[in-house]
Amino acid sequence: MPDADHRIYLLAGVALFAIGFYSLLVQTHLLRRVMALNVMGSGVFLVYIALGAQTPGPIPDPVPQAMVLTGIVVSVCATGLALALADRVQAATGRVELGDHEDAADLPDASPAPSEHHKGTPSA
Amino acid sequence: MNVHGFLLLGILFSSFVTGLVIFFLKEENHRLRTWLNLLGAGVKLILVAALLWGIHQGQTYSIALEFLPGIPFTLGADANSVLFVTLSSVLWFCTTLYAVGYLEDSPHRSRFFGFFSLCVTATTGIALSANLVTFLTFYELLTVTTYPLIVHRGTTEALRGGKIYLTYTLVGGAILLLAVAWLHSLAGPVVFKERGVIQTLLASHRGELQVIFLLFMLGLGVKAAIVPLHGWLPKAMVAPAPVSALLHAVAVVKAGAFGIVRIVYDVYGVETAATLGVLPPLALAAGVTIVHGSVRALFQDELKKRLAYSTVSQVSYIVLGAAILGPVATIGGLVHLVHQGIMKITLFFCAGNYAETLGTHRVSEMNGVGRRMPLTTAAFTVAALGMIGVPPLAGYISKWYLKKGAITAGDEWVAVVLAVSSLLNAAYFLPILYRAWLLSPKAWPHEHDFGRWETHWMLLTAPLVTAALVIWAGVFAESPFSPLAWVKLIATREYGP
Amino acid sequence: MTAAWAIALLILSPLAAAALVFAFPRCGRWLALGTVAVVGGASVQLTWKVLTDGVQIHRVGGWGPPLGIDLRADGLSVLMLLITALIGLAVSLYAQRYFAAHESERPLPVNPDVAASRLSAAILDKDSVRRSAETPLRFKSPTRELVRGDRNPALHRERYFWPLFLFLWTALNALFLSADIFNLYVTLELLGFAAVTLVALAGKRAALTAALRYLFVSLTASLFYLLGVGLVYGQCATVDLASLAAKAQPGPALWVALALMTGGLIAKAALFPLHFWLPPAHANAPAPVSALLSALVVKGSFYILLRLWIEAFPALMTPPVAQLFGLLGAAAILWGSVNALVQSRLKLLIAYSTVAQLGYLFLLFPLAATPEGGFTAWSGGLIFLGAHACAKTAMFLTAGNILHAAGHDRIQDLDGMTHVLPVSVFAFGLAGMSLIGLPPSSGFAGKWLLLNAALAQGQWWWVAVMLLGSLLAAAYVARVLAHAFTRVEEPRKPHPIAPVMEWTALALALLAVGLGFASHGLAELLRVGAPVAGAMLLGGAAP
Amino acid sequence: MMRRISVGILSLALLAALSWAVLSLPAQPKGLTEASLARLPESGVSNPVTAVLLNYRGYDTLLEVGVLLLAIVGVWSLRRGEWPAADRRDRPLLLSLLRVVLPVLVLAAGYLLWIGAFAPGGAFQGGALLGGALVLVMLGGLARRLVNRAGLLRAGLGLGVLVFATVCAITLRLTGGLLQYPPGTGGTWIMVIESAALISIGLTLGLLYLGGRPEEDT
Repeated sequence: MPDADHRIYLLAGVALFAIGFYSLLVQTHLLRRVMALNVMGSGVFLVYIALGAQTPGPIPDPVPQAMVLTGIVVSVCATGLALALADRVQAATGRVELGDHEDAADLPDASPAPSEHHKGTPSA
Repeated sequence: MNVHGFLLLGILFSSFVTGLVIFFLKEENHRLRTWLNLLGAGVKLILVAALLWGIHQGQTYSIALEFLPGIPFTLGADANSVLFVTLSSVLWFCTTLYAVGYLEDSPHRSRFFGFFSLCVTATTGIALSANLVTFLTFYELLTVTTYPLIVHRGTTEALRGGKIYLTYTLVGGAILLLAVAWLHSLAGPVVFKERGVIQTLLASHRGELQVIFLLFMLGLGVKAAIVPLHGWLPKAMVAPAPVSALLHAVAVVKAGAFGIVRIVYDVYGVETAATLGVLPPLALAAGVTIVHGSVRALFQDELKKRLAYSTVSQVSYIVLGAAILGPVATIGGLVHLVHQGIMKITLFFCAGNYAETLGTHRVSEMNGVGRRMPLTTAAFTVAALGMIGVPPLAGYISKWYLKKGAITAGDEWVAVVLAVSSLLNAAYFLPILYRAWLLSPKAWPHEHDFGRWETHWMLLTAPLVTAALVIWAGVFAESPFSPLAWVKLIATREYGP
Repeated sequence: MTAAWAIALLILSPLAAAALVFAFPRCGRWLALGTVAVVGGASVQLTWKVLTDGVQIHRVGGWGPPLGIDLRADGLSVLMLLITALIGLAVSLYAQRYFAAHESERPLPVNPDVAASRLSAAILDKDSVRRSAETPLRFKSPTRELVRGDRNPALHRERYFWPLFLFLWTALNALFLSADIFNLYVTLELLGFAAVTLVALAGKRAALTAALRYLFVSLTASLFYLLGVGLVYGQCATVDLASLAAKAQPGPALWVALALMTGGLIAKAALFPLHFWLPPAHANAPAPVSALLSALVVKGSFYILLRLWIEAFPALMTPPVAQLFGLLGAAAILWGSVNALVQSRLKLLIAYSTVAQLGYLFLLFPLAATPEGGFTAWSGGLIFLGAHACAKTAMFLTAGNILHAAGHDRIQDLDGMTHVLPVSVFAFGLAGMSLIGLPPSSGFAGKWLLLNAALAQGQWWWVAVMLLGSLLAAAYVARVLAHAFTRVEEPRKPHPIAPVMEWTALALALLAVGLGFASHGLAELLRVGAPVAGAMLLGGAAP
Repeated sequence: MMRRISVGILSLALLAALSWAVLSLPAQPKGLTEASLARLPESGVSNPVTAVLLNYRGYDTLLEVGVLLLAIVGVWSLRRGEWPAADRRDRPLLLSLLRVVLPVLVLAAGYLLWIGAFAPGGAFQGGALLGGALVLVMLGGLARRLVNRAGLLRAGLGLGVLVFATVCAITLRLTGGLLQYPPGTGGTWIMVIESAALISIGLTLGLLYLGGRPEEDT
């Protein structure tokens, strides 16, 4: 078992992960879901750092540190992408959540979409 | 592999390539398509003749391509293959001739003839397969390529018939696949060989072998239309006449029967199968099918349906021959493989002629067709009498050997079944002949004038040729170049001299 | 070209091409085709090296594990690379014309009803328009989305398709070459981002929603995987696949780590019951994207699962675990097939078929993780994978053609499609043959080996599932094809379609069938560096 | 409510399993500290984290730079950006602050890049600062002219990947190994990669804030 100093970080890390997971599944607002993912990610990074910190030697293990750096960059990118996509979804559907059980109903648009030009001249 | 093995590939490709080319022909390209069809069929005929000549000279043929790990894709020409491949190539030529005439001016001919050629490729492949997996491959290919032919007309009824056909044959195919895979997991790669290849497993896996045999018979019995697996066959009658002819005489039904022959003689070996005790149930199933089919045929007014039920009955003669131990019954069953083919194809050609020329589809509409179409009706008569077993026609030979074989083997009940069946055959064919020749004609439902001949010359040639074959196979049965002579050779190899 | 160069080109050329295409969008097509040539050549070269010299290992930076990262090419890797190159080639040819062909089908920036009402409101209320013209960018004016819609959405989509496609390809090549579980995480993320964005490229409402759901699943799954990697590192102090096999001792940390990684990966691989995101995502993406996703992307996660369980942690691959994988696979086969059977849209049918076909791959675990003869199932499962990749690509490309030509993909209205798209329908039929597993297709070869393994090992219950799955597949394929034969009096006038779009589909379908004859050779390739041993074919007199 | 409860139970089970797992980890994990320190002199830098990032596991970083570029390509493909400060209101305070802060930020980014070889720092940290600077520039409404030149932006964004990939190819040519720097030259190569990466990372992070492609881009 890891010593008490590190145990607390490890447990905090996995707790963050579990909390993030809980809210990811419970929350419906897209922004909250993105945040939940970030909380989960932070938990993972904390575990990595705690693992690196407890190795014997003059300095903490640099390998997990580098991995976390990679993880953070990926996480930033993921957040940016998720927010842009969420915004697009909101613009298209007018909603800020995903219907959870509408998979089967999400059919490809049957008819070719009318061109914007056409829509620009409503008969009304 | 030897150089001569390429001949076998040539036999396959003569129709395969034709089929592929025809797919891409424009619909209007009538003349080119006809020539291609006849060219393919002709080349195949010539190649098969070359094969026969080569075998006569003592040449052996085989070719193996890489396929599954541990199992090559092997073609070979043993006695059984040669029998079936000759039958199918001769009848294909006739059917092609017939189909070209029959489908004149109908839509989607490129599609039709494309699949038609592929269908024959599959049949030829079934004949030439030298191991079980290769056989399975062509067997499934046949299922797939026949479907478009059955639904060719595209009507709701045709599609329903096709659906039923697919359901039956695909389930049968899955059962067959299970049987093949199971046998391989016990025995390793299974190569067809006279007297079977599984004797070594007899002691250790008796029960499993029995179950696998049952699975084989279920899987193949669907195509061979053994009762109660025959439900698709009458429904498949929605297909155009040449397709029905092909289906009943060489392709689907015959492939099932040939498969049963293969399993009994060249995988299990008839003596091993007898030791396992699996033959009597098979014989019983065949007997039931023979009687059932004949009885059902009796009550059909639609000519093609009557012929279909007749097929159900007649194909089981072949199965019966395989299920009775002893060389004589084997000869009867195998020779019926050929004889039933030429007789049934004649009948279907004629039925097609009646429908095309006069619009008659029902037996009750056939009064006096013999006076309007004497040549067609003559061919019909020869084939029908052959089916009944009137000497000296082809059917007589088969039935005689079967009966003698059954009595030799001590299965007297089979003789009774055969007698009953012949009576029923007579009961459903003779009234047709009576109507055709002796009653005076009424108005035809939909008459079509073809000018000089009673019908289109292509439609007329095919049944006349096959009817001549029916007579030849019976009259010259004892000559050295008859189906009977060849079948006797097979029986000798199977049972030893 | 040495093996090192082949490996380097496989990763560097699509990556550099992606960056270049982004920097110079006009060159997209040509750079993509150039990459196809380079990557194709490198894949073939590497395959040759692996066949002649055995497993190729490249130590990046010259360090070697545990400090450095290894790139490793064995039979399995190069098979995956070859499949990827093949599908990549087909898709890049297809996409040359696809986006231009769909020019008429513009993306809906807004829910059409909402848009129309907003627009009319905006037009009636002139003031609001003027207000928004004065301050066009500070807040979301109702007309903004329309006013700023792309002048040429087809061009826009094609411009972004190429770099995203090349990124996807980079990710796949890197994934199949990586021998390091942390590096695999990075490739997974690269793969996931590219896949999600490609789905969203369709621009329609359903596609955007599906893409976002896919992104959430993908990110969550990646985090599970990443945490698992952390635990493995904490326990074993290495993330190299080969070293792990030697160091792994079953214990709580490894069990939980593996459970986390597996959970994440099966969500990404869309194994039942975590498949819910797949059908909408695959069905709503543009056709070439659907093809890439179904043929390759989900297989990436499956590939990692194989490496993890069979290669790195065989000690944890106990029979109950193996049977559990099989059970989920069986459930996927049945659930996916039944759902495919009842779909009313062609693309959804194909997508559910993917759910089903992925199930077969998971039968590989109970059948290959056995001492007596894992190799038969191993080669069978992987040949099946290749077969599915070709067949599914052909099917999705065909569906794209039908959607374009007919303007819809409602199955019940597909009557008479043979008359307008004979080549495509033929391709669909051939691909269907392989999906059903009819001989001599490669789908049959894979299924045959799996059946053989199941029967020889007495695990007959998988046999029943496989046969049932085949029949269901036959049912849903036939359901589509039957429409091709129905009689139509007046064939509808289709939108013209570029021949290359039809022929690429046909070529892949032919390959899906023809590869069956290469299955012996593929099995020999898979033998190189295979983690399981045994005969090629199980049974009595087998060599 | 049922959903919350079932998800709650699921998460608690996850928490329990994870706690069990982390508590069972070895007390003194082996780690790779020793190995990385032992080979640090060969790596060309003296900061072990940078050594891991750009030498031992440099290949990870190559893909990571790829992820960054992919993210921005993805975001650009999705939508057009929103100009946060595009309203033409004057922001004299912000602008005068920017005049002071911007040069400092850029300098600091350069410094972080340079120091990364010896101490905590490097392209990512520097890039983050640069990205922040870019955000400020956009907030101040100064970026329009810059961002107008979408072609330049695209090139700048792709620079990191291109340089990194080129270095990979060159090292392969020189030593026969991907990212295997010729002995003694590691520091130089790492600096080349990091400089290019710095620009791309800064641009990426800054433009992610924009949330879409620039107006003028197709």
